[in-house]
Amino acid sequence: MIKKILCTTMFVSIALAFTIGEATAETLALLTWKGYAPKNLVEKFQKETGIEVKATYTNNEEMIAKLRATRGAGFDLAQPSQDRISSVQEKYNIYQPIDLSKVESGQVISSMLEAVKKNTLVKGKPHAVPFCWGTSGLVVNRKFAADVQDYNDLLNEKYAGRISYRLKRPTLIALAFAMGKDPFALYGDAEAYQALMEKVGQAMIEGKRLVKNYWTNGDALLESMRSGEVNVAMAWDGAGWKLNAENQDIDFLAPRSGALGWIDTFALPAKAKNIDAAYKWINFILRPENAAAFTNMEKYGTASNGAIKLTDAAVRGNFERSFPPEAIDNIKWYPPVPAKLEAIEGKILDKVKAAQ
Amino acid sequence: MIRSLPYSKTYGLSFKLYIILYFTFLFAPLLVTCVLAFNDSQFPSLPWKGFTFEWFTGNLPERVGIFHDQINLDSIWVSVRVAFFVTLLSVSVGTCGAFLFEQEDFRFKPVLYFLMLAPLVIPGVILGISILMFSTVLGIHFEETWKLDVGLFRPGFWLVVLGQFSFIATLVTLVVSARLRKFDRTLEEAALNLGANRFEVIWYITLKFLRPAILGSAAVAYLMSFENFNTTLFLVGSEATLPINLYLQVRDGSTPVINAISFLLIVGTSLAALANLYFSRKETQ
Amino acid sequence: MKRQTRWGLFLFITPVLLWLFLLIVLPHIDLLIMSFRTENDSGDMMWSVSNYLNFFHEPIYWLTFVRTAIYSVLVTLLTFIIALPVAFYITKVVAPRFQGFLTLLLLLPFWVSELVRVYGWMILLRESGVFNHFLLKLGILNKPIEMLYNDATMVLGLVYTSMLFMVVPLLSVMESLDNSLIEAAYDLGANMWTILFRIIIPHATPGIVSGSIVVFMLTLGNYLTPNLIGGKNSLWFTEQIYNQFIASFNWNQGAAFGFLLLFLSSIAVWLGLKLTKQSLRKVVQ
Amino acid sequence: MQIDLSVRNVTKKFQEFTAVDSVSFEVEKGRFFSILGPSGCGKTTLLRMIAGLTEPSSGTIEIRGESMIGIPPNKRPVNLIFQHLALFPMMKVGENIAFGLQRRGENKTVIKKKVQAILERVDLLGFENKKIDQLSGGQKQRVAIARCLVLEPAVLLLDEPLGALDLKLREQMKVELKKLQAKVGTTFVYITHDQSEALVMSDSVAVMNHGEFEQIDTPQNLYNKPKTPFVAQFVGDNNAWSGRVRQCNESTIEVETVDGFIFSTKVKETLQPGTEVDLFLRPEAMLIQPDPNISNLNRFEVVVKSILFDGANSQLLANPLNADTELLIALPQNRQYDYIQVNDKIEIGWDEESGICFPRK
Repeated sequence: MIKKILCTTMFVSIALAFTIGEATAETLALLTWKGYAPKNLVEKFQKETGIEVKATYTNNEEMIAKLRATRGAGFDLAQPSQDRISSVQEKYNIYQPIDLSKVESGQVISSMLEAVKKNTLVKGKPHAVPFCWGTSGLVVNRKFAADVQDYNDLLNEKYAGRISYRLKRPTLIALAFAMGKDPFALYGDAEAYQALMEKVGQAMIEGKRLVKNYWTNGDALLESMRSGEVNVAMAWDGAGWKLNAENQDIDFLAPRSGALGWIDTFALPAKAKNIDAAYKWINFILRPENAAAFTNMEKYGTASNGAIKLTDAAVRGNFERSFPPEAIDNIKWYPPVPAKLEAIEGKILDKVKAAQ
Repeated sequence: MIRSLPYSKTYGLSFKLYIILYFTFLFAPLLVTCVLAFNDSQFPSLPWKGFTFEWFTGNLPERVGIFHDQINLDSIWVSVRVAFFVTLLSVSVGTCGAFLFEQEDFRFKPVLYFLMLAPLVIPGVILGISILMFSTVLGIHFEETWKLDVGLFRPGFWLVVLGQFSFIATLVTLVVSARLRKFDRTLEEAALNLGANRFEVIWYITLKFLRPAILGSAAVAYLMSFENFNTTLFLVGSEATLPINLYLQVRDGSTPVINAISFLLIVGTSLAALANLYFSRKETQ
Repeated sequence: MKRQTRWGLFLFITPVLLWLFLLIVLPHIDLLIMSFRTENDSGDMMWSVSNYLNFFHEPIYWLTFVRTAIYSVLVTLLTFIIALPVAFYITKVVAPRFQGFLTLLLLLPFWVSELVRVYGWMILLRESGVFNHFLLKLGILNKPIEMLYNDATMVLGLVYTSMLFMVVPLLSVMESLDNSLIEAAYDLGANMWTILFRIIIPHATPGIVSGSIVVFMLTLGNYLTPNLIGGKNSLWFTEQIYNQFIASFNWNQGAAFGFLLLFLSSIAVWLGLKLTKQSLRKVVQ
Repeated sequence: MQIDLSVRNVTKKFQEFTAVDSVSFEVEKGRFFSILGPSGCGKTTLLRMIAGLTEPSSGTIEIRGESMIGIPPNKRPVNLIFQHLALFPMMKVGENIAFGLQRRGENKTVIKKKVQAILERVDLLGFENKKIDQLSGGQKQRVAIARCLVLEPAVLLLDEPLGALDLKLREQMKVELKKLQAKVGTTFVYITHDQSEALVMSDSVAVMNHGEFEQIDTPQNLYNKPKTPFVAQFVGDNNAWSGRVRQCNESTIEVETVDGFIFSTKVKETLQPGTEVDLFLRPEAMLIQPDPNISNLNRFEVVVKSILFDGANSQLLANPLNADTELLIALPQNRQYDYIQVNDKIEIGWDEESGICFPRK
């Protein structure tokens, strides 16, 4: 008897598997960063358009790897950083050109739009529009680490066991700047770049015992800074400001050798199924009030024209506090990454990770 | 010594202590996970800030309980569907395999048997990448020669199913084979003698005999699929299974929602295990 | 009759062949081929052994490889040492009426996904975790210490994760050990250690080998545990593979690494079987 | 004579259940002593207590005058042959035999010599490197004995070692064991539920029931002069009647059975008239168509129900005339009684000396 019931439930579950699994409402598969699709905006979007947003949270490397494996399928919209698009596109052909006529470009800050268009030009066609921007710098707990100034404090004996950063390329580049070099200038010269990176790698290996952990995602870092496990970290400005709202001691600091500026974008995967929904989402999220809501929550700057007026005073205050005018001029914006460099960096990061 | 022999008090006590320690070791992480699912705190750690159900039922922007957490709910549903198809596939192919290796004779049987065992020796990660690469090669080939875009050949739901199936089927084959080996073949002969053909024999006699093994291996297959990580990691597309999804969250730094999911998993699987035990005990009685 | 059996063979062999060739054989051949391909300066693919040369020239790669192998052996050994008394206690020492209950209790944690178990350990051991909380409360520590992110914790996690696969074969092999053999040895003048090394371990060899193979395999191919609780030093070879695929976008290098790992695991299994004079066929049954 | 094994008032209780109840006995050096009893009577527990594998609840066990209480089995000068022999399958024959010697730390050449000697004694020379599963049942038996004997124990304990063998081999091994024991001169304590094993091999036999010894005696006495109804029934075949004493003078009584026969038989004690008794009669004590001239025979008529032909052990199954009691009557195969057919009415006679009578409790 019980077996019969089990059997029946089994078969009902198949039936459900097919009906619910396949035939739900229109969906938008979004490949993005954590926090880029806040729950309330997703709900608002669904109410407005009837489209359900299914977000997968990831980072630049995994985004590329995933799209490469699926050859640009499985997702309707991706959000890579603008510097990681053109070389990847040339090699793996995972995106499709973006049709700017379908984007309400009036909503986008035009200088940023132009910059992104230029940087993502492949075969004469732009492949992305900007979504948000921010910088990487230092997040510091002033109570325990008052004198932190620059990236090389990440290798400072004084803060042993209380340091955290990502084992990713921005850290390499930041430390190269801190050494007084300009890694961006060496993008064209693979050998010189490699030599510089090895030097940085060596410094990171030497400083390894000072590191608490290599954080892998924003939430993890937030947590260890809140709990006091980490006092000096290389992180995004938004993370620092978020923490500042909770604890005045912690704040984002634009390092002396310059914060690293990035722009995250919207790009269409080559085999996106629901392109209409993708454009709808782009236009929706860049609408000033929505972009402002995003910025208020995640503290990152937005590419939305006019959103700045709608953001909280605190958010503007954050920016003014961390970025005096000379710091703004000193922001190092990432140029597009040539293909070769990633392998060089990967190997060096492996070395750092494996070192004892 | 063993229970039929006299042994000293110290021996008995120290052994008991060891076992208690062992079980503490076994259950401590699970227990802590479960308890902290009810902690009224933003982080899965002590101190205890009071009892709450919010990590299950909450629906505030700061605190989304599991019952309202669409991403986690979706991934649970994906896992359920994947596990269902993996079970279906591996049980049917595994049973065929058991019949093939126990009851049929053909050339190259030892070679094929060895191949069937191979997935036991292949690390799950390797299985994942080799299937990913092979499907990519096929996919590119299909696209370039026939302009066909076959969804199966890229990471996604069905590739996850196939990847998990590729090693779970071995397990089913082994379990069903073990039972089939105990089967008295004179029963088949008797049925043939009474006028049944080979398929009727298999359907009415052999499969009935194999039923406990098939059901048991189906349960194991389901669970293995449900918690598989290594193979799935490389094959997953836009629909993440629960372990993958949880991994991303744990790596990202976690909220007690993960504890709440873990709690549900622990309670659910414990109940399933107990039910399984109850039924198997009934069957043997 | 003859024709019917052939039909049966055909029916059984088709799905099995499809499974083994499409999901096991061809993908691994593809993996092998890919591992010998590399990109030249102009971006075209060509045949080369440079992926393998890279492995040997670059100390971090082969060091990680050796490290992974050594740690896997260590984990296997530890798992065995911890599991043996437990299996012995449950099958031979405890009163029979508790046997079923203890066995169930033993298996229960392993029905829960590996991720949840690892997560539990993270909650327990992290600097702001439960252990530190209690040690501080009790005054044993005056300042929390980080117990996560080191090799010892990683080994602990790996041992914990793979414990089941050692305990289960040991339980079944101990169950088949006749108590009177132990009594006879005792009667003939043997002490506990002699009984352990001359009677119990020789009898349990098939179970030990099958448990060790599975534990070794799972540890070698584990990605989750080293990644989540291994911390900043613990590069596991599976992570190297993952990094090649994900961070460096170098599938060919990843394929070569994958093949090396597969080679390592096959050699280790083969060696284990040869040294203990067991056959794979016997061990899996 | 030296006493090798002395057991006094040994009791073993498992919670409520008393497995062995105050048993005492002594075994002289070089004797073959058997404990015979039905399964579950406590004989294995008793043996395990002697070996040290189980601790007695009370009582003393002495081997060659030394108390064994608290001494673990690996330190006792006794060895046990297990019911299923417990040969170590992971070792070869030679290693099995050498096992105990190695535990004593004897040196290698001595061990080798001793193993050879004992193998020769049990007729297994050259089997040293065989695996256990290559041996036949009888050979395994001998390896098990050799494994113990090589340690020269004061007492060798055997726990129904012939139980697993087939009938023919069992018969053969009985004789072989007896001869072997005579040859090596070691004291054997043998437990079995098979009365024939006990009777054939032993110098003396203890019959055990419900944890107690009913009688310790020579095999002949057990058979001919059982002291209790249990012994009378358990050792050899016996026909049983219940009845009541009619008359008693000195050592002879007259019994009236429930089915109405009146028999006279000898007793050891005087019984009051009216006492309820059980009367036991061996099949071979009943003579078929006895010579009418013999006096002192109890005579009665039976109807043959069935002829149970079993060679030298052939018997008749019969009912007394007008009664339902089933009787087994020995049928000597000397061709003298070939004429008997089923349903024949024949006369049976038995001597009053061969009846065994116990008052019913």
